[in-house]
Amino acid sequence: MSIAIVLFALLVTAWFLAMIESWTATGRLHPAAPLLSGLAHLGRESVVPRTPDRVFFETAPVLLLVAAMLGAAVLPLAPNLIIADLATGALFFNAALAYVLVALIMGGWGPNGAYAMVGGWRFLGQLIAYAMLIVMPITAVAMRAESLVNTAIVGSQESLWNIVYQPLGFVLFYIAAMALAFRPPFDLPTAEGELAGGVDAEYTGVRLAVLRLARLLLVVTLASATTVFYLGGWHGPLLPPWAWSLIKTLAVAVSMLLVGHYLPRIREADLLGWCWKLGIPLALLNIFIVGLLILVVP
Amino acid sequence: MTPVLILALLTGAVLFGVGVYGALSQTNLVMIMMGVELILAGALVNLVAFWRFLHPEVYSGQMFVLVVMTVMAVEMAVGFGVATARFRAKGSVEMEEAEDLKG
Amino acid sequence: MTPDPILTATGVRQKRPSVLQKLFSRALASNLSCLVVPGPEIALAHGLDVKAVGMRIAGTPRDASVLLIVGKLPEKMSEAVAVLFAQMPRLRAILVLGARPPSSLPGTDVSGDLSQAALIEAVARLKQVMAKGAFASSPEDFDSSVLHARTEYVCPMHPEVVEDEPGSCPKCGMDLVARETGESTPEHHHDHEHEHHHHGHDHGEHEDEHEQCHGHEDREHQNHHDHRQDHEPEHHPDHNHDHSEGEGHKQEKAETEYTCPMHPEIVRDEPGSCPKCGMDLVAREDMEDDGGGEEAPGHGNDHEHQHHHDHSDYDEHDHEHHQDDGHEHGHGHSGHEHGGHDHGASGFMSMIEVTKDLPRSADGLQMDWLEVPFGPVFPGLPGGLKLTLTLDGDGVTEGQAASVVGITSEGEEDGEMDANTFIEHLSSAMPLAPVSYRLLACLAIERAAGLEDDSANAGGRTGALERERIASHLGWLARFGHQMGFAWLANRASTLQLNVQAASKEGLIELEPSLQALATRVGRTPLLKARLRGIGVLPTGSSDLRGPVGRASGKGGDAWARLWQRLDEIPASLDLIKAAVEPELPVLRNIGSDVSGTGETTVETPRGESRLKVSLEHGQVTSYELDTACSHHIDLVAELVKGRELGDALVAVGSIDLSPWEVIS
Amino acid sequence: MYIQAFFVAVFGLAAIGFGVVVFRTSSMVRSALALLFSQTAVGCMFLAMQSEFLGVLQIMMMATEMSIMAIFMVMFMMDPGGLGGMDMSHQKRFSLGAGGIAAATAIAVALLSDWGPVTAEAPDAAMQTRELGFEMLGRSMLIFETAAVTILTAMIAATATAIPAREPANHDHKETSR
Repeated sequence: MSIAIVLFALLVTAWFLAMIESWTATGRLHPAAPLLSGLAHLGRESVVPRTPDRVFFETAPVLLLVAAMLGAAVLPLAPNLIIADLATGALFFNAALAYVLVALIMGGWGPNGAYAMVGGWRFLGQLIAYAMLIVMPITAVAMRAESLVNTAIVGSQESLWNIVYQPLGFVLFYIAAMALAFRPPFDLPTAEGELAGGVDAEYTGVRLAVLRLARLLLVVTLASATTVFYLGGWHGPLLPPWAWSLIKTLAVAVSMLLVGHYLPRIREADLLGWCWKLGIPLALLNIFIVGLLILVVP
Repeated sequence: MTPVLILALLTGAVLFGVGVYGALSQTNLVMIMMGVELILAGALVNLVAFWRFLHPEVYSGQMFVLVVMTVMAVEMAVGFGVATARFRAKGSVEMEEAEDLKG
Repeated sequence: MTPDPILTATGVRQKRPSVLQKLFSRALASNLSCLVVPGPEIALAHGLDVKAVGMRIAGTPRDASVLLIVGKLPEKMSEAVAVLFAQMPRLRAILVLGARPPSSLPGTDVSGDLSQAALIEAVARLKQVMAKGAFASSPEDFDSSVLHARTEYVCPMHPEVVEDEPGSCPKCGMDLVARETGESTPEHHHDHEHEHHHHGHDHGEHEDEHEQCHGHEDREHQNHHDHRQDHEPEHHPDHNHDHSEGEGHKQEKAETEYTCPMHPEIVRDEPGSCPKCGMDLVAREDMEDDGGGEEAPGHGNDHEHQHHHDHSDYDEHDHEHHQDDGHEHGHGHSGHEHGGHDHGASGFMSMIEVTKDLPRSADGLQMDWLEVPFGPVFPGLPGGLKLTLTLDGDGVTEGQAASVVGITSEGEEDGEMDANTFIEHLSSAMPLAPVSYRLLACLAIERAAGLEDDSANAGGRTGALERERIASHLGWLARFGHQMGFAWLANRASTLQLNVQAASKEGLIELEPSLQALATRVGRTPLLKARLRGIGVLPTGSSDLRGPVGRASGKGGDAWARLWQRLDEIPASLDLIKAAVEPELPVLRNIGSDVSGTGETTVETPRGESRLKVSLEHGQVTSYELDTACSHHIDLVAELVKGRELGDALVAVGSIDLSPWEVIS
Repeated sequence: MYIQAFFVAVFGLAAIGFGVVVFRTSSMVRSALALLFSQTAVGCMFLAMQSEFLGVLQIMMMATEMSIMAIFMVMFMMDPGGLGGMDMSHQKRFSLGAGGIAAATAIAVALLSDWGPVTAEAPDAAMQTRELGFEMLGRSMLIFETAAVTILTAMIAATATAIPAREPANHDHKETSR
């Protein structure tokens, strides 16, 4: 039952995001836009490029979808609304999202095109730059909760949300999450102006529909993670817990979609430089500060 | 004696065998590293199985697994370092062409 | 217009129309995405607002369902368009505005004039057509002469080995890999299934067209495969097995020797086992003969040779699971295995041999380089500009730019031309700066006719020129924003450009605050400075730099300086407009019917100074010489992109605001 | 019990299957990703054997590790796409024999040894994570720290080995221009 509800909530959020996305592309807010665009994709031919690595080409969008869903599976919507409340939930979240990288490498290599391949390898090149900034802030969050269980992490924020307790961690995580979801301004693997769509470039029809859905779900998953780890998850007055989770997730997801609208794409060299030289030391500092706070403040 | 333990040990054994075959038969340094990774994966399976089915109360078993995982990472790092240096110097990471390393 | 609302047969999908299909086509009709050819900036310059009619602008043909052709296309461009159309997945339509459809395309679905009203009307009609006639039982294959290619077989390791038939490499015994070339020679008639129509036609002059757009390969033959999937068994003919054998023997001239895989020092003339380890000896060609004899011609430009083809068939792929190519691979493989003894192809190939001729990257590793075409229709580059970059991973090692749409004439093109026709000709050839070139032509002809400069209409002309400068800079901002993924800037600047183009003097003055706001906003954008600072630095004081590019070279000469130079020129132009009278399109003054002479003049177009020299004879333009800023700037590209990261290189190219139309070829 | 046996067997077979694929395909990216999925299957085996932390850790670490493997494969292979179907192995018979003997020995040991009494119940996952933490930062702290320092050293050493030598900088230029 809770599985169905969580999946439904995921879909609703993705639907909403798709609406926003089509709004930014066409300037029209249309409630049925996601349905129409999905149907349009299904109705079109799904071209297979010449001499592809067929296995990779077919698997990549599905793997991306699965990775995003697995990540969402360990994030609670409400105290009991969670697909799997693992004892190592926070770690599992990282593990699931590591496969986003694998999916992109497959999607870059599979279609046998230069743009896609450069896109795929670009994402691998950024790997440590953003992956460390996902893992290390989560470490600090888990330190405060003294648990890797995601429901316990939300529980630890009842009095004070983590965004206040460790704002540095929030900022790092938010940026890294956008890089992991390769949304603008971090859309280096799919940069349209540079790589003509990159990893997305060769997908059409049904496969493109799956890929788009997967990318939206990835944003939802990361927004949901931001909510769980930093925004107090289901905590909030008046409304039922699931509503608070949904509202916060939506807000974060929409912000992730819109921020890139107002920023130019980041240079790859800058991204790597800043993440390595600034982000990782800051993340370590964040862990240190949180550790001090835990020891000092009862 | 549990069949699960035996199953896991058998898997570990076969992975080990495949890894040994790979490490010995491949001519490319990177492929040899893949073989070594498989050997270590076989070892990992055994370690976890021993911990789980023989001494679940002793956490040094899990610690051992972590150490082996570290070894895998170290092996990768050093292996790629050597491969890159060799490729830079000789233009090849093929074992057949590593005549200067022959004893 | 079309009585029967159905898409052209090359655009429909093969499905029996059903309820579900109807739903799909409805959805598609309400979700059009168009690929604008030659480029979105041309549509904007013509005052077309594609977004306003509810179409999304697609970056790639893969993503597009409508091919929107704006205006007349030069010949090279219309060939590229055919390739683009072939790359579009089915349920694709062609919408042509203001021109006849290029002959390379199978006709149009909807056409109209070059105006926003016509666009709105055309899109409405297109939606109907899409909704009703999207599926048909008998789609046609799109087959244009431009798309024909011949399949040839190359060794992945030895690019100099090019065979007409599958087989194994005479040097290393590896299976040859199929790839298509644009050129085809009439004598190669193969009856392989996979070649179907891609052979036997002589289209040598189209060599490169085939791959030039977007670097996507032509997918047309893929469509064919889709359609004939029921005939799958036919795809596995074994009949050309003998080719490979024959080919192998023919090539096999080098001496064969046998060596132990483990002990290279063991070399025998005949097969046997190794005295040291007892392993079977492996046949090997005599490497030295081989290297000296066959490789020599290709040594110097080995990588170029290889990479020239890489972009169409990137050669690092495994296609053993790809049914379409599986058969040729399969039998080639068997050829290889027998070949081990038959023709001495060896089991051991030297990696040192392979890598020694590869170029070294900046980090000192020998890597494969990849020559990738960007354009002529590439999102983020002006349409018609073809950039060929040699990529080393994400870095550009070298690159050149060429214009596909450049003006071809520097002299008497079509013989004599009426003065007014000439003005029209010149201004329509420069869709990104028509007013400037109209003014240039008018002035030059007036000079030639011996007329004095007239201050009466100078004000209106200045107004029009400056208005175009603002519009052009805004158009550049829009394109630059799109290239950098800065969606807000792209949207805002293109909206403003549309407004500015049509505005009167008062309208322009009203727009001033929004233009200022745009500049302020750009100045405040985070990351932008980091993105542009130090990118595309041009040497100061070079005489080739003109216009904003030249003026920015004193202020740092990088992309950031050029951005600000253009942003600063907008208010300066506004001031000029304020001082002048109502902008009006330059019209040729009465020069009399029978004047002769030559006149030379320069106009500071939005992209820099252009010079025109016209010879008049009896009121007819007999010859002219044109010199534009862009034809100088395009030569800077090679230096700008060299050794840069891909993103930086493209930004650097974007920042000099090349108009491929103004490149004189 | 049976469910556990089933999952261990399934993931074990998957691990072995992908492990074999590593050396059977000539496409290098496929090789690397097959190894990745083999390792992932091993991680899933850990999960099936109720050691959740280790399983998840294995799944996470291997994804990144093997992706890096993939790019090195592409860099350092002659024919990374495997289009030429070239044979990149040597001493096949010897290796097969050695691998077979190694596997057979290990299997024999597994089957013939008396492993003693087996604990049916494992501690629950949260408990395990906690206890492992105490183990890691308590009794085994020295080992843990040593491992950490080792990997840091290895990273630095590997980088130092891989980057071009500083001194003969001119030499490199010559090579490029040649």
